[in-house]
Amino acid sequence: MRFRTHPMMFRRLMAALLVVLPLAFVAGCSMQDYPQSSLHPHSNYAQWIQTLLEQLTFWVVIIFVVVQALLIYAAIRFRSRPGAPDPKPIHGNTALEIGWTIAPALILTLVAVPTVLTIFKSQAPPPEDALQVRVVGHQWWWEFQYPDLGITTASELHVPVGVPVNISLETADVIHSFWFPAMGGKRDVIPGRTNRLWFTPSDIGQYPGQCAELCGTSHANMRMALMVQAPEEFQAWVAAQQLPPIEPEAGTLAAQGKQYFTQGQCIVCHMIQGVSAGVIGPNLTHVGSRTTIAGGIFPNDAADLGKWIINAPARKPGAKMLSLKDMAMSPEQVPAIVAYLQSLK
Amino acid sequence: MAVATATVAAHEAHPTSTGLNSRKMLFWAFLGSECMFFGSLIATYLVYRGRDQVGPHPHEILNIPFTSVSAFVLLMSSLTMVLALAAVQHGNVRGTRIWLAATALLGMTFLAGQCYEFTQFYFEGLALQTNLFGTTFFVLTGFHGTHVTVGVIWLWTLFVMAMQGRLPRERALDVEIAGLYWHFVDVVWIAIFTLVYLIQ
Amino acid sequence: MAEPLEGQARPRERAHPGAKEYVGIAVILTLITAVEVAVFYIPAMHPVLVPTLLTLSALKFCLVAMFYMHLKFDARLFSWLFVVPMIIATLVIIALMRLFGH
Amino acid sequence: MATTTAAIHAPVQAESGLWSWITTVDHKRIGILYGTTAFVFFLIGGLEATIMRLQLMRPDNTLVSPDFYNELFTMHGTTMIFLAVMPLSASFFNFLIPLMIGARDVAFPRLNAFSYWIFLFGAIFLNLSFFFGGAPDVGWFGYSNLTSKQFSPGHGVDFWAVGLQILGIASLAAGFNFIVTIVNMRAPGMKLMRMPLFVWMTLVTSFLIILAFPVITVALVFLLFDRFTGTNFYVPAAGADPVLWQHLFWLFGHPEVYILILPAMGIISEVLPTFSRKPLFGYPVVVYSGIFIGFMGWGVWSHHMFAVGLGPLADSFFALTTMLIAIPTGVKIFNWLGTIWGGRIEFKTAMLFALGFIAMFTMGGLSGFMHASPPADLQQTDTYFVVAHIHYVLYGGAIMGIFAGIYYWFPKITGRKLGEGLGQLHFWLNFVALNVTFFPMHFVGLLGMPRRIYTYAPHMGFDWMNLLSTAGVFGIIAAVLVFMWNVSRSLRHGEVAGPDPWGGATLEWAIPSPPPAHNFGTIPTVHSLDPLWHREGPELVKTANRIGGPIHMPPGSHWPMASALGITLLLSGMVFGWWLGIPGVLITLYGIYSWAFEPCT
Repeated sequence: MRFRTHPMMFRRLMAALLVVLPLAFVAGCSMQDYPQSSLHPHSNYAQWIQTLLEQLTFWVVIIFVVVQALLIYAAIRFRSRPGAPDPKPIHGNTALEIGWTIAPALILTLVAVPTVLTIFKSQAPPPEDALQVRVVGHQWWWEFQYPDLGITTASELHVPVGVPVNISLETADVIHSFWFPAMGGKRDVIPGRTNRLWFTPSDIGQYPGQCAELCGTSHANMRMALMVQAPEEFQAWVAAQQLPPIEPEAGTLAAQGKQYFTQGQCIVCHMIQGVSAGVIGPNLTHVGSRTTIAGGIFPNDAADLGKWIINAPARKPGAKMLSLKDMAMSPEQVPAIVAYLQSLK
Repeated sequence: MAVATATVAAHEAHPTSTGLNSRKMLFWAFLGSECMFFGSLIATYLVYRGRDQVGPHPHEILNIPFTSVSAFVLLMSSLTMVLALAAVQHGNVRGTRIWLAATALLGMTFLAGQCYEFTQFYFEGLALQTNLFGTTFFVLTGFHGTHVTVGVIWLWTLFVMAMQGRLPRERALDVEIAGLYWHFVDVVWIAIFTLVYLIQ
Repeated sequence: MAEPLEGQARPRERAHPGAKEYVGIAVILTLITAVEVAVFYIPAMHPVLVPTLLTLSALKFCLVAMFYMHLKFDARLFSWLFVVPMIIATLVIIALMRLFGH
Repeated sequence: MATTTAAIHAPVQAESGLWSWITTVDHKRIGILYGTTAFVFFLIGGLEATIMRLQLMRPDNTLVSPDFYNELFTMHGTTMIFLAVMPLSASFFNFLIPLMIGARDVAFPRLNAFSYWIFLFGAIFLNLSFFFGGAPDVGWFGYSNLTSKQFSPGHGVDFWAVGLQILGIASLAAGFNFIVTIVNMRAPGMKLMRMPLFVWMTLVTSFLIILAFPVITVALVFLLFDRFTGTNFYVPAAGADPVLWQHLFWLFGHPEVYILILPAMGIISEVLPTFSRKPLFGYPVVVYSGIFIGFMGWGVWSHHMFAVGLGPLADSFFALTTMLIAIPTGVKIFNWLGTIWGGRIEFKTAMLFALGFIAMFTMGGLSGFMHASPPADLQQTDTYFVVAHIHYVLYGGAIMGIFAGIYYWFPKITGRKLGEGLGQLHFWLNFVALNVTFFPMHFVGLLGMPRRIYTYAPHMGFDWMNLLSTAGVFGIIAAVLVFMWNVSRSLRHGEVAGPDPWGGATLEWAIPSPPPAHNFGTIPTVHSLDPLWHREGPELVKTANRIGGPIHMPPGSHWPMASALGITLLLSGMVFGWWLGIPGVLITLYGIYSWAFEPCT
């Protein structure tokens, strides 16, 4: 609740009190403690929802307090006492009935108006200058494409701060739901449909998100991160991503790894610009620049990457990536492949 | 759901709070429920209309003259059905038998027509799996056909009872309820014929 | 449980119509069907095809329900049991068509 | 013929043994069968929930595999809804409706037996999936296209879809039966507006059942066709839209929510007046709000689908209709408060549960109100916030209401009261534990924890709240154990209740506990809404217990059970192999024909 000036001061004060009450410990804690919180808005869209939620919470808390107070009061006041006379058999009261029909109706109106306004505001067409991003949900990882910039990446979405992001949502298999709580509400990703969502990130930072619609075995492991960057930082990232993949120097371990990569079955599923053309798994052209792998569940370091390549399904249940054994490759090849992938900054 | 309909077949009339017969009331509630059943099927057909990725499309395959005739046959079976009811209510044993048999035969004619139509469509390249039209069309009309089949079995059961002299005037309600079912199946076809065949 | 008690004791059933009325209704139903098919084949009617056909088949529907299923003569309760679900089903069909952009 | 042999004064009661239970058409016995069976499944569903809570106790836990976890929440939801809460409500319908309206039995006793048996067989069939290649793992809502052969190749989804079809038949049969029973079997003088509120809520629920189940039947038929014959109902590649499933499912699913909660509302509307010694406040208003809720339940289904992206117009429409439902719901709550206001409240266990219902249902209703607003819902849907919401409504609401009913009518059913001391312990344990379990879920949801995830990372801040929820579950388990102990003790040693232990107002308290097989010696004439509290009361009790002439009771029949078995075999052939369909068809046809031509009454 933002305090502005005098009018309705009392109401606002009450609101602040009541809203803060149930959310007290939430307000006290930071995003460091709850990184995926939906109560810490960092975009215009999330802020609209937050404002609406505060209004809703205000009324909900009032109604809650009134009803429970009446209930407790009645239970104590009218408890059976020895010698108490029989109660009057009252069958009803028309004035009361009308009253408690109209009162909720009024509250509903007070909530319905901002609700409808927020619906239309948040689902309005995005601004012209929005950054276009195409999101594709896969079992169980997120693919991010920037059609205007010619970039394809996975699990980590980079956007500049203060610039509207227009996201179109598609899926390669089943229904998923795209959700960065700090940026606003979720939107389902549905086969045969293209859904849309837009928001303008307001603060630099790194925000986690994850799939919110049951999508099979590893639904819990379908995570992602949003990197909201300063414009120049974002431009630098874009420039780096647009470069062709780094060619390892001949004779290095990475060069050896590239050879294993291209000779093995990796190329069936993975794309590295100019090296392989698979589209089933994540695009690896600049995989070395990412902080996580495997749908955002493991850090992108040599150890985890190695374990992942050796036996992906064992580390992430249901993962479609074959284990090393099933790819008929040998563990000795792994360090080289890891070195190659890590070199793809 | 067939069970609900069969259950009622042997119940006796009780005096009731509304004065209305319980079996008949159950049956009307059942028909209300059936409205939702066919409503969902029809809604699906309509929602998916025109979304096919491949042919054949309705206008290429539906045979209006043929189906008009079979719709007419079903319509006339409703007439014979009420005539059977009128006969049993007047204790007209012979009339009851004749009109029950006529209704069942008309129903079977309709079913034969549906079999012919389905086969014809199949040879023209429309199977259950071909496209959304095939899927929704066959399942919608197939469920209607299944209802007609149940009705035909029911009618022959009544016919056998009539032949055995077990369908006196006092059991007119048995025929009336079978009739309600039969007419319902007919009105559903009126809706399907219009929405699926005529409005393409 | 002996007597009906919903205030207005309803007539259990007015006499159902006889064979003559039934045949009369059948003739009307046949005529409507003929008109429906004719409308389908007359190009001039095509702009109003859908509303015409919907009206005509609704008419057929009502005739069968009212006369052959005796809703016109039986207790009002039966009509309610049938018509309310009919209305809900129709609204659902319309709503779904709207939601899917038809 | 059976008519003459059955025309004895106090028949059937003496009969005992397994066969008498298998062939029973007595609504009271069927009610008991429904209740005990449903309670067993309540325990199974609770066990599933317990395992889930243990898995979520700490981050990155590995107690169960993700696939098994998916099976657990699918079966937990399906079990609690279709095998616990609905049949527990059905148990009350069965036992009480004829007693409350002054009838000897339901309108169609054998259909009633059939309904129970097919419920039992369907429930067993569904749970057999655990032993035959894996239970369903797609959620109780089974969103397409995850349920397609491609993404769910095992038999789990088939078990689920066929099982729900079988259970649907049970619900439909019960729905038709109770509509006709309530409309047509009332005692003389019991006008519609003199029916106890529980009877009204049963009537509304029954209508919802017969209108909602056909929709899910059709949706499941499509799914089964897709899986078995390769049709395209939910196949995006063929141009189909998997969202159609969601619409059909929630067209059923939302009325289903009211099917779950309205009976509990009916129960507490009986309990509150009795223990306040005051008639229900605003009876007609409560009745009309119940009907209005039932009717409006058809116009709000898409509020389960705001995240689908239906467009701002549809979102607004469904938001407004949903908010509209809050009005009659609020009116009900205020009328319940009006009922206890100025009363003389006796805090018997049943009353505690009824008051607990009001408190907890209000919580659930208010969180529901919060996600009636689509933008807010988009942050809350598919998170633990919604898990908290449904458990406040269904556990704090429906289950607490059902417990209120059990404590209230146990004496009527068994002739003995449940122990008060243990009852109070049960209530307070349950009340505290359910809040410990479910209240933190509001926050863990708002802080970003999605539902249906088998694990979460340690740095997300979800840890301690999940641990708290898990701890709460043990309180709930303790409460349920106290209840079970109470029941087993009270069945043998409980205080003998007599016909009317609480001073109730409605007809069932006019006759002995447990009631004789024929219920009423003579069907009494009713002149008011709460007859036993009126001057007519003593006279009415006398009439109800006076046997005035020969009483016709329907003889038992095993054909309902046989038909139910046949249909179950027939349908389970879809999973176990077509050969099972052959005996299925034969038994079904034989059963139905024998049933239809069997003399009754």
